Amino acid sequence: MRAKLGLSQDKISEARELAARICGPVLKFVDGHTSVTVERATLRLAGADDADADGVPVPNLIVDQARDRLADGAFRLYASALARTGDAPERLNRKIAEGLRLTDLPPADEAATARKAQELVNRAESRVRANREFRAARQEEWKDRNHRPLLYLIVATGNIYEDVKQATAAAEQGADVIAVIRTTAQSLLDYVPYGPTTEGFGGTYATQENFRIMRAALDEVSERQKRYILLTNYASGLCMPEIAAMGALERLDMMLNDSMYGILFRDINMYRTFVDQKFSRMLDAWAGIIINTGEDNYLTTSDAYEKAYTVLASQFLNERFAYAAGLPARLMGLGHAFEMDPTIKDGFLYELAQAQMAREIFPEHPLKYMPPTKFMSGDIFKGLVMDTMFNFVSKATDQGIHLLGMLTEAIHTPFMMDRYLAVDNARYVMNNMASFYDEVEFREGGIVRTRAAEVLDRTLEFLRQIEATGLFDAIAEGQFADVKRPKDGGKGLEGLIKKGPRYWNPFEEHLTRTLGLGK
Amino acid sequence: MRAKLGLSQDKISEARELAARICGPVLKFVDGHTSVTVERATLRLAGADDADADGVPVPNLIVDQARDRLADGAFRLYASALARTGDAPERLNRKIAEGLRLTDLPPADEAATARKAQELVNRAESRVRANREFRAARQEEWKDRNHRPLLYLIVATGNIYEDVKQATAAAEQGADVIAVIRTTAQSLLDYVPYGPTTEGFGGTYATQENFRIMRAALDEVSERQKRYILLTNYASGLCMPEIAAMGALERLDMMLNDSMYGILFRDINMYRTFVDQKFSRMLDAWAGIIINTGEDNYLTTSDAYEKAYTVLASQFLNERFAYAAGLPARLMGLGHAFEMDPTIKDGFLYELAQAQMAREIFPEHPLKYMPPTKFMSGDIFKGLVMDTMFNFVSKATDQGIHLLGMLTEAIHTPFMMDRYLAVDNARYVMNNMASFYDEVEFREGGIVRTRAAEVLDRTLEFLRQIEATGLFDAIAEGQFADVKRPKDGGKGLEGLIKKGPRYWNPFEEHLTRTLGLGK
Amino acid sequence: MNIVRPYGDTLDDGKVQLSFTLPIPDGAKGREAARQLVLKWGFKDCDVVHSAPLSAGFSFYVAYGKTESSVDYDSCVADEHSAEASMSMDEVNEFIRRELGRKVVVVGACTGFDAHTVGIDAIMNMKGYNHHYGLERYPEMEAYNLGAQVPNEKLIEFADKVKADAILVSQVVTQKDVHIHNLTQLIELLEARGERGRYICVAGGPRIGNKLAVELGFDVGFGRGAYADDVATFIVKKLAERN
Amino acid sequence: MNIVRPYGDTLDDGKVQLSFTLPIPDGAKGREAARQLVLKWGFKDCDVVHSAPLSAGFSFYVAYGKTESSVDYDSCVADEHSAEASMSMDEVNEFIRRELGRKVVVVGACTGFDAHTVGIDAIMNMKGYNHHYGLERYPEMEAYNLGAQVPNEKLIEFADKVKADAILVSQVVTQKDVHIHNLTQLIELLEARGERGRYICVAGGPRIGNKLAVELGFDVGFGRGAYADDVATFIVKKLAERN
Ligand code: B12
Ligand code: B12
Ligand SMILES: Cc1ncc(COP(=O)(O)O)c(C=O)c1O
Ligand SMILES: Cc1ncc(COP(=O)(O)O)c(C=O)c1O
Repeated sequence: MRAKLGLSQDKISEARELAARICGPVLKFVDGHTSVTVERATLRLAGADDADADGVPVPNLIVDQARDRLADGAFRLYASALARTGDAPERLNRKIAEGLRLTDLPPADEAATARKAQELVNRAESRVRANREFRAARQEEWKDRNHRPLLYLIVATGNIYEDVKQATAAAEQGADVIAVIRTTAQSLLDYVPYGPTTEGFGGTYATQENFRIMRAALDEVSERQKRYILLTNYASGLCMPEIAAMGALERLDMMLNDSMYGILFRDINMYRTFVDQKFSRMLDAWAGIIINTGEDNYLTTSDAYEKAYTVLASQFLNERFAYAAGLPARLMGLGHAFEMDPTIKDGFLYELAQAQMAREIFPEHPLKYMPPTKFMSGDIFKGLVMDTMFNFVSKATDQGIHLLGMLTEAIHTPFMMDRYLAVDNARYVMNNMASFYDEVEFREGGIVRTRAAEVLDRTLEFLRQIEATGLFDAIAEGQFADVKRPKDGGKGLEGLIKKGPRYWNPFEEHLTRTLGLGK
Repeated sequence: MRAKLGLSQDKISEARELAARICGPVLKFVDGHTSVTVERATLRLAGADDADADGVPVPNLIVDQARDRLADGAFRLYASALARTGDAPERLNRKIAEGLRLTDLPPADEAATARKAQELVNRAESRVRANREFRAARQEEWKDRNHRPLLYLIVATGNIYEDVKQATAAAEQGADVIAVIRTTAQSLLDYVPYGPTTEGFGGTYATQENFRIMRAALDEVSERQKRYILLTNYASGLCMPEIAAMGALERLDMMLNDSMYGILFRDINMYRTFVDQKFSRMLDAWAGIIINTGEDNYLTTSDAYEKAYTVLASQFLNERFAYAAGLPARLMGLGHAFEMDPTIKDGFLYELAQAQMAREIFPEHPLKYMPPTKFMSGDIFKGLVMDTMFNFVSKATDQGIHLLGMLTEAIHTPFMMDRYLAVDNARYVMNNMASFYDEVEFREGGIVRTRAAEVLDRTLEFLRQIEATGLFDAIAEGQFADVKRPKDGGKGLEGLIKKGPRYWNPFEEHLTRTLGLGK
Repeated sequence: MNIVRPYGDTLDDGKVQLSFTLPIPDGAKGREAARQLVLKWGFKDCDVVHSAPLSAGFSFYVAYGKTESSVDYDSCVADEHSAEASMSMDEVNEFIRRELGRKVVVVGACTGFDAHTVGIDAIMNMKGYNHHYGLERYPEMEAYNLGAQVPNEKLIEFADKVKADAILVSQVVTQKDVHIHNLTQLIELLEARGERGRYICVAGGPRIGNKLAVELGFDVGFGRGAYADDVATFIVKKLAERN
Repeated sequence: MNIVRPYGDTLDDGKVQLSFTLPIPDGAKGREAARQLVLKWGFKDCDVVHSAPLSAGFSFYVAYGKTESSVDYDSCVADEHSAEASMSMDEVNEFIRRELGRKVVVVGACTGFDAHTVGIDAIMNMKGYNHHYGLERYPEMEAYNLGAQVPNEKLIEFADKVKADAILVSQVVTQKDVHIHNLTQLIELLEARGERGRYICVAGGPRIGNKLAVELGFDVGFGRGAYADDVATFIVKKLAERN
């Protein structure tokens, strides 16, 4: 990476320190709490799966049964039952689905439960390690076969089997990453649906079975294409840690996961979100999953030129929260987006400045760059041209993960041909100006350098202000994205639990240890 | 203009000297010759117009009548007839169209003929001066209302009345320049059709009446848009000086006119072409008409990466020939084109190098930049993206005249909507990266600088080789565009005439004087 | 009568550009299938100018067709409440004072699980959109914007509570016709409560046309490019009519 | 039977993208006219997603339609001499030696006022096109490329002189159907001379289909993407058939 902007390293360090100070109190709060979904995620890692006749997932059934003792963690109950019955998890799951109440079973003795716990942790560890190793081996074997930046395409048919067709076609056309968009508002479900699904709106339910189906399909194309195709889903919303757990088990490679998206854009309670988020990220770190943060969302709601600093500020916070959960920089797909009003004179140069700035401030991070969406219109031809400029900036600033813009963004979720046109556009542009990054310098005192310096300054100011207010209060006051979220408002607060003195979660302990997060 | 390439000024000067030495012998030949169309152009300036019942234009009738005394010039006969009959040109023209043979009239006395000649020259001079002044006044009044580069759109319906509709729409959409494409193969007609026409293939006949109709229509839109809309046609092919004369009279603003296009791409005899060309360019210089040279044609036939140097070499030759005809740099729209194979890695950077090089070597010249055509295909979406990259390079290197690329280039002559999409693309891109030229520098030793230096070197080599061979022989041997054109082959040689000792052409004399070309 | 046809570069040449995907492999046979399909739509002539494989079993086509079909422009009735006819904010307020003599109450939301607030905000929020102030800024209106992801039941209860004159619903996500479902449900709920007549029901969203909205039982529908002025004009005129 | 329909993102959803211009002003009424027009082509559903003025009296539309029309893919017959069936240069030469036992003479030109040489050069010149050598390089062929702007009369005379087996004609400019005129004239001239049977007549060009060429009296037509191999294969097989 060549630095081209002459940014002040001192200011960058100051921003990182501010982020650390802002996140500190939040992390302290997080450490003292768990949530229903953190507990369910733990159970899933232990093997809890399946669903009852009404479709209520077994992890939810267990947590409901343990409702009044969640301060101790729900895991104890499950491990104890396994120890006592001698059942394999699958068998126990079925029994629970058919009505067994774990609280009715007399507890197993502590030592047996502890042994069972160790066994479960070991089993999960080896499964996840195998996933990591499989991925690493394939990526090594086929290295240099992926595009740079990675070309990222979404599928969103709502039907996992149609998704597979679309994803396979997309991979054949050249995609490196397939993201299965989730159905509208899965964020708001406090459970993860079970089994393969064929009915979603604007996307497909994230379920473990759907993960498995898509993973298998992509592994097949990968073999054919000799290119490892990454699979992405959303560890976001009310079930973020469970989805992270499922992703770890089913070898997903990326997860949308933002520290504040749920709060700001889905009205999920802030405490709940921060607690869920940390555990999700630990799981992602463990499984070698790249997180994709959601800074783009700020720009679809507010003006991208005016609010550019909110993106950078959020990147610093996401980075800090991610480090705290054990994620290394190379797994931080910090987000940003090409969302300036296309009528702005020199908008391209401002976008270039923003993208280059992110590149220089986060040099090892696989930045995730989002295409124009807000100013896309029914004019698909204009849209294609805007996507061309976006493709240009992305390659020109060496971004890591490139979401392909769709010419029909304003009309419908992508058609198969829309995706083809998107890949074709990106491949042409990125090959045609491949060496631009190395070739071009920005004039001192010019628009690009000046803009980058200004955004950094404004970001510092903003972070200072948040530090002064405290993050919880800053959110409550509407300092982010112009939305006010009361501290005890929003969805899911009832699922937050203060950890008790007897709280036991050997998976969390295992992760803390493995990730070197011990205090 | 900021120089960014570090090109050797010595080499540039050497290339100019080579061009002068190459063109010298040609210009010497030219000065001793005239042609049927030079004579007809002169007659047109004097007022000869109209056509007989078979559509044969009066200038052709006169030159045919003067066939055996053309070494003296055809003008004498016409001026003498006007002096003797006392007719206004219009009246005499009609008589000729109806069968009058000027050679049947006894010649008027020398003094009366000379007076008539002076009168005719004065009349033409004041008409052309009025055109120049009108244009200058409008351009001054509406300055800064045109785009930079000028956006140039073609109309090509074959029907002048449809052309007017299309041109008006194009101007309303934002075009600064309208070029009325000529019908296929008008180049090969040794006369200029008469009157308004509605039947052309791939374009519309260039006739004086068509010029008038389009000029009036564009003046009207100009008034509405408060933007001077330039009108372009082709002073090219077997009638190039006549069309230049018509353009001077009807206030065209640009003319396609290349020193070798007719020879290489239309198989017109080389001597004839050079003779016709010089007189055309003198007329253009007089009328303030910008010439557009045809270097793009080299690249539609040969490979643009390999043969980039032929473009630069041709630009030097066109420049030299243009200076020799009295054209100042600001009227030299030297051509080049974005025609590299889109699959070339870093093709964009090579195009950038070529365009920037042209900009730096020809700093005052309004470079005419042509869009991708050869690699356009039925994939209109890909085509639109290629046009986007072209628009980018054009603005990034501050070109003067920008021919808009059409997404349907490989399919049909432009539909009205194709043109709209082209303008929309260019306006967005050029506004979005408006300051790129001032903003960006190219790394020393990088692709762009290295490529420009290499092309310049290769051009010098090529020019040296041509100088050694002589231009006529070099063309005959196929050194240009891989086509061999025997010196006495090609069309129109029979219309070349060696000037006799009594050769008289007061218009040529007037132009030579006005343009300061006296030896 | 003003019969019009598509125009390429000559009147009535009937030129139309098409692109689509077929679930067949790319190749000469596929191009022929594409051509025949275009002819089935009544085009007299079709040039398949491009084809490309999307995957082993899917292929993409770009074609130009020549149609002889036409429409009578004069007989077309615009299915949109176009800005031309709308009053400005000041005129609307003046109209309310003059014709209604009381504040007009409107309640808006983006319903179902749809989380797109920008559209309804554009119509309702103070700051408005594209230099058109939103309804909250209208002094003679009382505007409540409930935001997104609002269940229809909740919206109706709120409207009842504040005695709303009009209910404004935004629907942006249309995949699998989820918007039709949400919009229909609102009307059914109102009818079940016997309250449909109480409110002026307004639907909006980028893929909502007036025709569709009316079909679904709304009074009006607004698509892309709608502004608060247009909506306000419709509501107050309708209220005046009812008086 | 293999009935297929356009595919957007679900089998048989029938989605098609269209764009066209209408000679009417832009606006809601124009969009309605555009919609009606799309419905006239038998689309069940049409969403006009964009409109823009091209000038005072012209407007541009982008629309998505949903069709129920289909074609039977199995019954489609490719109207192209596809590369798959063609022999390579070496195979062609071998075939000539084996089956014909004499050199094959071909004469080519771009006729009329058409000046596009690149297409005919691609087929005939030594260097060929896209890694397919041209006919001049075939040892068992004698190939004469007369270049562009060649009158039909001259081409026929030349073919006669060299005793050609095949005449190859390129036509690139198609505006106002000038190619149809030029191609028809060639056949008529040959017929007038009673020589149509003497030659294999091959037409080519980016907008030339086999169907069209055959209709105009040629033996075959080649469109975009044709290579010398394809043409040579056709000619030598045809000659062998005639023997
Ligand atoms: C911004 C945006 C988002 C933001 C929303 C932020 C927010 N606070 O609203 C975020 C990032 C959160 C988002 C998320 C999703 N989005 Co979204 N999003 C968009 C985007 C880019 C712009 C929409 C927008 O703001 N337009 C600007 C406003 C002003 O226009 P408008 O909504 O049309 O409103 C105007 C008119 O329609 C009308 N109007 C609208 N409502 C009303 C109401 C009334 C009463 C009246 C009178 C008028 C009216 O007036 C307005 C002003 O003129 C569009 C693509 C695009 N370019 O259009 C996709 C788009 C709408 N999103 C889409 C999808 C699928 C989603 C997701 C469901 C994807 C997923 N599975 O994760 C999610 C989930 C959201 C959910 N549950 O609904 C699809 C919808 C496809 C479809 N037709 O079904 C689109 C088209 C993108 C695509 N091509 O896939 N999205
Ligand atoms: C290069 C070019 C030129 C060059 C030609 C140089 C030359 N020496 O040939 C120049 C600049 C001189 C030129 C001029 C004009 N051109 Co031009 N030109 C093109 C361009 C950009 C590329 C054509 C090309 O070389 N294609 C590459 C070759 C290899 O492809 P091809 O010709 O299709 O050939 C393949 C097949 O068709 C087939 N084939 C072709 N011929 C034959 C023959 C046989 C026997 C066989 C078997 C196969 C075969 O095999 C080939 C290999 O696969 C096209 C646009 C485009 N991108 O297609 C416009 C285009 C063809 N030109 C066009 C026009 C209108 C003109 C002009 C008439 C414009 C004018 N009025 O001034 C002039 C005049 C020329 C004239 N009188 O004919 C139009 C034609 C529109 C139409 N459909 O009617 C086009 C489509 C551009 C446009 N959109 O307006 N042009
Ligand atoms: C971080 C993050 N999570 C989730 C989503 C998806 O939305 P939903 O909340 O509907 O799952 C997005 C969408 O952009 C996002 O950026
Ligand atoms: C200099 C010049 N003259 C003329 C033409 C037009 O061709 P024609 O010879 O058919 O008039 C061109 C086309 O590109 C050109 O560049």
